Formats: sequence, C-alpha cells, structure tokens
Amino acid sequence: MSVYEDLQARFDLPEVPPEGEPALVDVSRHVELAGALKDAGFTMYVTVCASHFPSVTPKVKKGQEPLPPTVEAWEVATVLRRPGPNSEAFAWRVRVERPVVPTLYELFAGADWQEREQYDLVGVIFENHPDLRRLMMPEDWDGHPLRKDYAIDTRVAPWR
Amino acid sequence: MNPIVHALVIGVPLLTFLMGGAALATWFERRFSGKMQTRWGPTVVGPAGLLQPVADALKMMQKEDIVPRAADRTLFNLAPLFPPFLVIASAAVIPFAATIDADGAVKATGVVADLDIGILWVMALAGLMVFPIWVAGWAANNKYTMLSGMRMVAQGISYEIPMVLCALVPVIFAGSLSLSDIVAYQAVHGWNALSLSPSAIVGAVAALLFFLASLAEANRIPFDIPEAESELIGGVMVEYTGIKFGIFMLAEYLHTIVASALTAVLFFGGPLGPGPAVLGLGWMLGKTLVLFVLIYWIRWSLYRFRSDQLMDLCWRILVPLSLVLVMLSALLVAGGFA
Amino acid sequence: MSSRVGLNWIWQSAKAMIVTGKHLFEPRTTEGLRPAESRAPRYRASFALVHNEHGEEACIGCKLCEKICPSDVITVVGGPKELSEATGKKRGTCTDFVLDLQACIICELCVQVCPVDAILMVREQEVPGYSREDLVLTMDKLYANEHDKALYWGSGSALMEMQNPKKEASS
Amino acid sequence: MTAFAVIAGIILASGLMVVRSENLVHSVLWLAVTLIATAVQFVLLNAPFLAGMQLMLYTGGIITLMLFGVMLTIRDEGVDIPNPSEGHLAGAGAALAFLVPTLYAIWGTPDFGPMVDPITAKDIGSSFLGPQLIAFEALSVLLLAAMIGAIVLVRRKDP
Amino acid sequence: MQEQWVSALVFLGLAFSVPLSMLVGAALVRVRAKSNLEAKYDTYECGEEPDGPAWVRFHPRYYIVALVFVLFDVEAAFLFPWALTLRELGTLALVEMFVFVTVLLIGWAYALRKGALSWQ
Amino acid sequence: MTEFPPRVDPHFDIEEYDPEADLMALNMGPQHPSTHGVMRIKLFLDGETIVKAVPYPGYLHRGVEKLCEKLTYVQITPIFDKHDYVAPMTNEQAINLAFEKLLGLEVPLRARVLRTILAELQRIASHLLWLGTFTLDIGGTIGGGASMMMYTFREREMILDLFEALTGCRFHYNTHCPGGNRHDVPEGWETVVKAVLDAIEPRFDEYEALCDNDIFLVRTEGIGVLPPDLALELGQTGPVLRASGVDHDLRRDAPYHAYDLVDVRVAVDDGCDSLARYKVRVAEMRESVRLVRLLLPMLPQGPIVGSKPIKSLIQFKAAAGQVYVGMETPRGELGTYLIGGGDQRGAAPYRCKIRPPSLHAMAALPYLLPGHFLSDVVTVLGSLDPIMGEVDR
Repeated sequence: MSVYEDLQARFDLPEVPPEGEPALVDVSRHVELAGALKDAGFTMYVTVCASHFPSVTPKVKKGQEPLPPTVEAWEVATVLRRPGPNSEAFAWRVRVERPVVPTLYELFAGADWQEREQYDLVGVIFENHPDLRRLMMPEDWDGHPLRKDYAIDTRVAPWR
Repeated sequence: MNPIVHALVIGVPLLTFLMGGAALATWFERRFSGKMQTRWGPTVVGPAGLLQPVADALKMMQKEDIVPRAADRTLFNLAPLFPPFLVIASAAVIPFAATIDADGAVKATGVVADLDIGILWVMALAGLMVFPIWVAGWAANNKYTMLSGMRMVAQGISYEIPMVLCALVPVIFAGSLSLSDIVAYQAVHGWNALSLSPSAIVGAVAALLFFLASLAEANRIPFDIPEAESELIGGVMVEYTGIKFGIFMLAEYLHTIVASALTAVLFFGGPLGPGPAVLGLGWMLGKTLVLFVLIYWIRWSLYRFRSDQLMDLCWRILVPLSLVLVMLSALLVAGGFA
Repeated sequence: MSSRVGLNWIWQSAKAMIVTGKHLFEPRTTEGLRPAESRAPRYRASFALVHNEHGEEACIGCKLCEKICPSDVITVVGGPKELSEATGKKRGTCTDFVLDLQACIICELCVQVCPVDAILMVREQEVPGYSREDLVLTMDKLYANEHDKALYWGSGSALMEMQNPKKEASS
Repeated sequence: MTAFAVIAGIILASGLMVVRSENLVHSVLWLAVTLIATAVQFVLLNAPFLAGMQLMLYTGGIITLMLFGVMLTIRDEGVDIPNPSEGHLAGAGAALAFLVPTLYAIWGTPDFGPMVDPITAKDIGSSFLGPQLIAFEALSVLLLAAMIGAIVLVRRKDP
Repeated sequence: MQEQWVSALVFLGLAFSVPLSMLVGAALVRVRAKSNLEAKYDTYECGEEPDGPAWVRFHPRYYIVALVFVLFDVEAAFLFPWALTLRELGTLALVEMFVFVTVLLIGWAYALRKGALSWQ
Repeated sequence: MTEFPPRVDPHFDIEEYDPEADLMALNMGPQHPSTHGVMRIKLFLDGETIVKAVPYPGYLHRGVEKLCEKLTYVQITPIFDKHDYVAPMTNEQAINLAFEKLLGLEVPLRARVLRTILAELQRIASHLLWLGTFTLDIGGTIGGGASMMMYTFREREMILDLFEALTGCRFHYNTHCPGGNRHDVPEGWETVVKAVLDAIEPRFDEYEALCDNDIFLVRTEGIGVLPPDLALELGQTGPVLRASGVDHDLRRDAPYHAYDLVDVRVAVDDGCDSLARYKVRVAEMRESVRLVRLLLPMLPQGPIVGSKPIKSLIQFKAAAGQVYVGMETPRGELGTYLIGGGDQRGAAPYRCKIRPPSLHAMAALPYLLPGHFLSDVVTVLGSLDPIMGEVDR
C-alpha cells in the first residue's frame, strides 16, 4: 500500500490527486499530516510556499447575475521528500482565510528559516514559531512584498 | 675605527640592502607567486614591473590618513614606528662578510656591532616585536584588530620559546653568544646544520625548527594566523591607511629577510663557503636568498593553521623537541663530539 | 575524531610544494582582454541595428523586442507607415530606438523574436564609459555598430532555423 | 655619567607616568619604557648580559603577562574610563618609607671603585653552577610551583 | 666593548630614522580631505554598527599562555650562561641542568595534562 | 554508528550564558572577504569560541519571486541565470523543468541529453569554483589557497569556453526555453568537450596532492559536523546531504533529463564534516567527467525544441495548476513551486516559489558554528558552498 493510499483514508485526501496538484488538507490536520509523513519516511523537509489570493470580484458576462467577490485567502503548501532510491516528494496545501497556520518547527528544524521567509514575504503568521522575524527584508520594512495587493510604485528602474 | 664611523660605514649599506631587499621582496613575491599560479604578476610599471614597489610606496604615501574616532589616537599613531625599527635593529649583529686573520683563522666581519651577547640581542628585540603590533591592534579599538593583536602576542611569545631554545644549539656548540664566534666555530667544525660531523643531525633539526619558529615570528603562512585575512580581514592593520599600513607590510618583508639571514648565520655557516674569504658576502647573500625564496615558496603552497592548532603544535611538539635538542647538543659537547 | 597536528605535515608540505614548483615551469595561461577574433563564433556582447538587403533600415518599429525584454531596456518609437522604394510595399518604420546596455542581460530574446532580423548582436563589447549615458545605445550608435563591430552569426531567422530545422530524416 | 643621568631621568619620569596614567594599558606601556630604560642602564654599567635578560624577561615576558592580566580583568566598561590614582599622600609616604632603607643600604655598601671588567654571561653561569647551585636548583622547583599555582588559580571552573 | 655598543646605538638611531622618515614624508605629501563624512571615522566592523566595545575582557587562556611563556623564558635565560660554561664545567653542568630541565618538564607535562596549553 | 554531539539550540538565549564570561558580539559581514557574497553573521564569542551564531541573509535580496509574477514564462529563464551565478546553466534547467511540467510540454530526446551534458559540465565548473574558494578561505588570499584557486579557475575557464561556443555567453546563457533548448550544438563541439575533459581529469590528482596535507585535514576534519537526521530536517540536499551519509541524489532517485539513460554513481561519505563535503565534491567532479564521456556519444539527431520556438511574449500559457519540481544542481535540490494562471492572461506564473539549496545550507549555520573557533566559521561556511545570490534571490 502506497503512502498516499494509507494517508488518504486518514486525512480525507481526494481519490487521485489531480496531475501534480497538491492535495488540499484542512488546516487543523496540518501538523498531524506532517508528523504522519515523517513517520512514513518523508524525513526531508523540502520547502514551504505561501501564496496570497486576494478578494476579487469576478467579471460578469452580460445577462448573468453579478457574483459576490471571492474571499481573501492564503494557501500554504508544504513539500516533504523521502530520501534515498526512488525518492518521492509529497506536497499538500492548506487554505486559510486568516493568515495563521501552525508551524512545523517542532517536527522539522528546517521550517525555521523557510517559514520566516514566507512570513516575511507573504505575511502568513506561523503559530508557535520560536523566532518569527523577517528573513530577507529589513526588519523595519512595511508590508509583505509578495502579497498581491502590495503596491509597486512604478516599473521604471530607479537609475533612469 | 671610531665606533660611530664604523656604524655608519657598515650600517648604511646594510640599511640600504634591507630596504632595497624589502622593496624587491614585494616585487619578487608577486612575480614568483604569479609564475607559480600560471599568471603574470606586475608587468606594467618599469621593466618586468620592477618599479612596482616604488609605485606602491608613492601610492601609500599619498593616501589620506584616517584615525578612527574610537581609537586611542596617540598609541595608534605611535605603533607603526616600531615594527620596522625593531626588525632592522636586530640585523645589527648579523655578520655579512668574512676575512682571514693573520694566523689563518676565519673571522666574520661586516657586522655593525659585534656584541658578545649577539643572539640575546636578536632574541630580545624579536620578543619586543609583539608589543607594537599588539598596541596597534588595541589602539584601533576594533574587534578584529583586538582579536588579531591577542593572537599575535600569544603566537609570538609561544614561538619565541622554541626559537630561543633552537638558537641555543649553536651557542652550545660554539660556547659563545656572539654571532661572529658562532661563524668562527663553523669555520673550524663545519656548518652546524650541514656537515659530516654527528652534531650536524642535531643542528639540522634545530635549523628546521628555528626556521619554522621564525616563520611564525614573521607571520608567514602557514603561521599567519594574526593576519588571517579570510577571517580577520587584515589583522591589526584593518584600521590603518596609507603609509602606516605600508610600514607594517614593510616590517613583515624585512622580517623575512632578517630571519633568513639569521638562519643562514646560525646554521649554515653564514659568510663561509668554498673559495676565498672575499666571496663571504656573496655566500651570505646567496644563502639568505635561498632561505628567503623558500619562505615564499612555502607561503604560496600551504594553507594556514588555526590558532589553537598553532599553539598546540608549538607547546606539544616544538617546545619539548627543542628542549631535547638542547640537551642532545649539550651531550654532544660534553662527550667531545662537537 | 579530530586529528592533531604532527610534524609529518612537513613531508606532506614538501609534496604540495612540488606541485606548486612544477607550475613555475608551466606556461602562463592568463590573457588580457580577449579580442573578439579569438572568441567563439556565437559570442555575443553588444547590439547593432542593421539594414536589410534593400539598404533600408530593417526595423519596422513593431515593438516585439520592447515587449519581450525582461529587463525593460529597449524603447522603440514607431514611425508612420511608409512606402518602401525597393519592394513597393507599405512597411512600418522606427523613429527612435534606444537600448540601455547598463541593465541589459544579453539574453538574446530581442534577437530571437525580431520578425525582420533588424536587431543583431555583435561580438565586441562596448568600451566602458565615463558616464551612464555612454552605455545607452541610441539609434545612431546601434546603426554605427553594424559597420564598426563584427556581427555575430545569428539573427532571428537563423535562431528560428536552428530551433526548428527543416525536416530531415530523423533517426 | 651624563648618559647615566639622562637614563635615570627617563626611568624616574616614566615610573611616575606609570602611576599617573589614568588608563591601565598606558600604565603598562609606561612600565615597559621604564624597564627598557633600565636595560640601557645595565649596558652603561657594563653588564650587557643583564641588559639582554632585562629585555627578554621583563620587557618581553612580564609586560606581556601584565597586558594579558589587564585584558583579563577589565570589565564591560572598557579601559578608557578614567581610573585616577587615589591616596597620593599615602602613596608618597610609602615611597618615602621605602626610600629611606634603600638609601641607607646604598650608603652602607663599600665603594667598589669603577667597574673595569664587564660581568659576562660566563661569570654568571659559573656562579650558578658553582657557589649558587642550591639556589639555582631550588629555583626550578619555584618555577614549577609558580606554573602549577597559576594554572590552578586561573583556570575557569569546569562547567 | 663599549665601542661595539656605541656602534649598536648609532645603528639603532639609523633604524629608527627609517619609519620616522616615512611617516614624516607621508605627512608632507599626503592628500587631505576637503570635506569629511562622519562615517569615515567609524570603527570598521564589516559595514555594521559595532555592537559593544572591542575592549572586552579576554579569555584567561591567554593569561596562562603568557605565564607559561614567562616561566620558559626564565628557564631559557638560565640556559644561556649554562651553555657558555658547559665546555669548562663538563659533566657537572650537564647533570645540574638536566635536573633543572626535568623539574620544568614536569611542570610542562602538568600544564599539558590540565589542558592549560591547549586552546580548547 | 558515530556519536554526534547534542543538537545546538539556535534560539539559545545569550543572556543565559555563563555570566562570568564577557562575550564579544562580532559582526562578520556583510562586507567581509570570505562570506561568499554579502551575508552577515553575528557571532557571540567567548574568547575565540563561538557561543551563538545568528546569520542575517537578505543583503542580496532582489525580489525575483515578485518579478516572476510580472514576467512571462518566456522572460523568466534569463532572469534565473542570476541567482546562482556560479551554476546558471542548472538554474535555467530547473525553472524550465517546472514550466514544462506545468505547461505539459514534451522535451525531445536530443535536448534532454544535451541538457544532461550541460548540467554535468556545469557541475564540474561549479565544484571547481567551490574548491578554489574553499581553499582560499582555508589557505588565505595571499597563500596556498590562492594558488589552488588559480589552478581551479584555469580549468573552469575551459568549461566556460565550451559554454561560450555553444550559447555565445560565458555566464548568463539563456539557452533553455520551455520545451527544449534554444541553441543547438555547433559543429565539432563534442571533440572539444572530450579534449577539455582529458585536460581536466589529471588535474584532480594535483588538487588532491595540495589538499592531502595535515594542515588541510586538521582544518576540516571534525569541523561543522552535521548529523544525517538534522541534515534531512533542515532540508539539506546535494553534496552537503551526501557528506552527512544520506544516499540521496535526484539524478538517480528521481531521474529527469536523460539521467535514466545512464547509471549515476552517487558519492556518499559518512564523515558528516567539512572534510567529507570536500571529498564528496571531488568525487562528484570525477563522476561528472565520466557521465559526460558516457553521454556524448548518446546525443541523438533530431529537434532540440519540442514546442514551437519562442516568437512572442505570451507564447506559453497555463490557466491554473500547482506543481513542485526539484532538480539536482551542483548545490543540491533546486526546486520550484509554481502556481499557474497569473498576469498576462496566464502567460506569467501566479506564484513562483524558488527553493534554493543554498538557503537551506545557510540555515544549518546556527547549528554548526557554536563550539567552534572564529577561524572555523570560514571553513564551515565554505564547505556548505552557499551562493548568496541564490540564498537571497
């Protein structure tokens, strides 16, 4: 039985993951899933990717009812890997409407810097992280640059 | 001869030799390392880049003098005066030429001041050498210079022990502290480190250790921990600009020349060699040159130790080994082998 | 675990010194700034705007290169459509073309997309200048480069052909 | 005699600066000047070996020890904080109290006349291995004790 | 005797004139900045503001090394006169010095065992 | 099984350290000769022993991930040359692998084999530069280290010449595009490659002669010990992971390009220290030479681009989808987490998260440095081989 099948029952994962697309997991099971994967041999912490989905009002075609704007959301995708021959990566993501996600630091020490980076750039707060400071940007920087609503002043290069 | 005239007649050429040698040493090092690394080195200024040291000196003279705000101004400005002074001064007792007396005995000459405590003079001045450098490091009030200065003193004093002890070996053989007496002894009994007598084995090992210890005193790779630029950036010279920085560099290059000359005198017969005594100066310069090239060859081939390994090597191996050498040479003398 | 320093490093050092000593007698490999002739034929360094086979300025001001440039260094001002004397057809023109070499990353994408092979790369680097303006390639400089500097092998269509070769007997 | 007086003046002046300096490191460096000047004095007194020893042991060794001692003891504030000497009167009194017996001893010593033969290292060696042998060997034990004591005292407690 | 020392003293003066003349010469020809930025006189710490003073308390191991050095230096000081008298006194000097050195080597071994000389 | 020291707590409160000791807070970097770029490590020193090390990356942050959201798939490849400026070739390949998976593009075999050869050549070049700078850190810029650096750079130049002959550039090639390569092999290139390999291979023995030295051994052995479990947790990949005794290499374990055609011998060392990392990298260089020799005759005829050649800004479009693709670059697994459907009507990624192996390597510093000396900082840092352009992006 593959790891995916084993976890599918426990974590309500979709039947077959869409091609390459990581499964969506409820945020309450986030840490649990990571722990289960670690026990199943996925001991290498590969990456975490937070992304921001701002609230957008869908375009309305003529004759259709105006749709309500989408809810602002954050997705945090985590990738783990089983090292060794026939290595396999496992990715899943959690979707939250408030940018708060539990940290994986207790399980994977490498989450320390990776989550700091995501906090810095996207502004997702990782709960119980021991040292959630900015990693890339200066400490007094305003805002989180990778948010979609982060304003970029101009496209003109400063030396022009 | 009037001692003042004597000092000037020999001292001024010696000084010229040392300064010119140090200037050439910078050129030589860059050409030599360039050749070793399959690149060119300086080629632009003068024929084969020979005027590069002059250009460097002029450049350093022109640079603005910056004293950091936090520094101890007086000591910061005074410290560069001493390293070259001490190095040059220690060359005062080194004989550079030889003559043959009326009774056929070889006598070393070409020495500014043939003190009877010659070796002690060199060792004492070498021991003082660490202070200006420490003061430079302390006065800059910079963490890197401070660490470098502390390392410098720790290394300098540690390696002074094996250096002094190894210098004792020719002293024991010759029964005199004067360098010209040591040369005279070698004229009779063969070179301390290179002859057929049994004492040469002890002498050779002592020469090796002495050479290593002088490398350490001169802060050359593999012992250039105080100046380890990959971690401490520029050693004690971090905050120095212009000619003050240049003076420290000058002292380093002078140190290699003096160390080679001293090793040549103590262990390799100094101005002795086949041929008439007139050639003594040539022999001395030749031996110095060989040792000098060796220093640079070592420098561009080896990596550097870490500070703790440096101390470890000194205290765990070099100090007891040199003590054993001293005892062995004493045994040889008492047994009539030397 | 950690080994300690012994005296045997003296012998090992001799070995290292033999290696460095050997290099004393090897030829020196460092060269000065390499002339373009010794460079590979594909070497690319700077840009030129060229004339087409009819002797007209080849650029038609279509702004494809301006759009694809990842670092936004190209500014094209398109001109009015003119009647070409050679072919007798209407074609676009370009009134101004500025390429700011300071931020250029020499990615070749502008050459790749040019439909009329108007922009090419040259195999000689621009001479460093004293002001920022010296490295801004204006239209004049770009057309001067066509004659002053050695053009490289490729053009938009040459690159296309390399990437999409005529059907051959595939193995 | 002139040289002697000049050097003596340097010794006194630098000795005073040792006490007067508000910076510990400066004090130590002034002390180094004092010790070097003393070495020159030994040369003038025809004892070059002692001069060499003075340079090697005192200036080379003891000053290092003191510098490291200073670097070991100063606290966060650094050494640039003024550290003026206190109790000038008491100090002067103590110095005087030391001066009186010294002067007495100097006057009580018979005049040897001018020194002609320099004291060579050889003389010192023969006297060590001859008449002063017991003291010499006892010295080695003293050095041993000093080393062990220093190591025991200075070592930071094992965590 | 004294003559040699006079020569040495003259040479000391010569030696001292070298760095002195370099400093003085540089002071005459060097560039002086017209305007001064405050930052130029900052202490260098890799481009960051220095965090805490450089003059801090140092580790005692430096002190131990200095102490051991002084002891060995004293020993070397005694070895010098001994080395000169060795030829005259012969075996007696040898034995006496062996005792002296052995006692010191015990101290060295003690220092080594206690780790006073290792940097760790 | 070797005993490893207990894991260091990177968030150790410095106030709790021995109050008797005076700690010196020393900034190493950003302007420092051996931090491999602009990085700052704040060190708390007790004497010369490091008690705590706090790295501050970000001095070279150029916002590439934000840039990727604005640029299209066509434009991103040349931008990606710039983060790992030591191994740009593999960077391009890594991002294009992700694009191809997201866009569903097929890569023809010729391009795959060519990419494999380029990746292996780039690995040699990158490791050569690493060896030069590593020994430079240990041996000094004025010393034996510099000699070694000159030698390795000489050989690296040969490989860059090969790249120049192929792509026209020595550094920032832009030779890959989604679905294949842009430059085909010039005539006679294979023979030149063979000649260069023949010239380089005997040099490895020379490097080993220079490094087979007690000074090098004591400087590296037992320095920066990274236990395998910690290495995995921290996400170490590449030579750093393999030097910690984990037998993992994506080239063999999850083949991409044409690695399934050859048998990759993975170099593993149980030493876990800086010396092991040196050994693994030298072994990898030899292995890469072997692989290139194997692959050169395998280069088939055929097209080098699967899709149509680039002709427009918005040639490739993906409406949605999320993929993660990792690739073994000289420094380890360079992964890309890509979300499709961004600007320009889907021609730009919505979010492009780059997983730089160097950032993970840097994250190991707070674990590796405490307990070592100041001099070991450069050894440990050098052995991890971080490229700051890649760390900060």
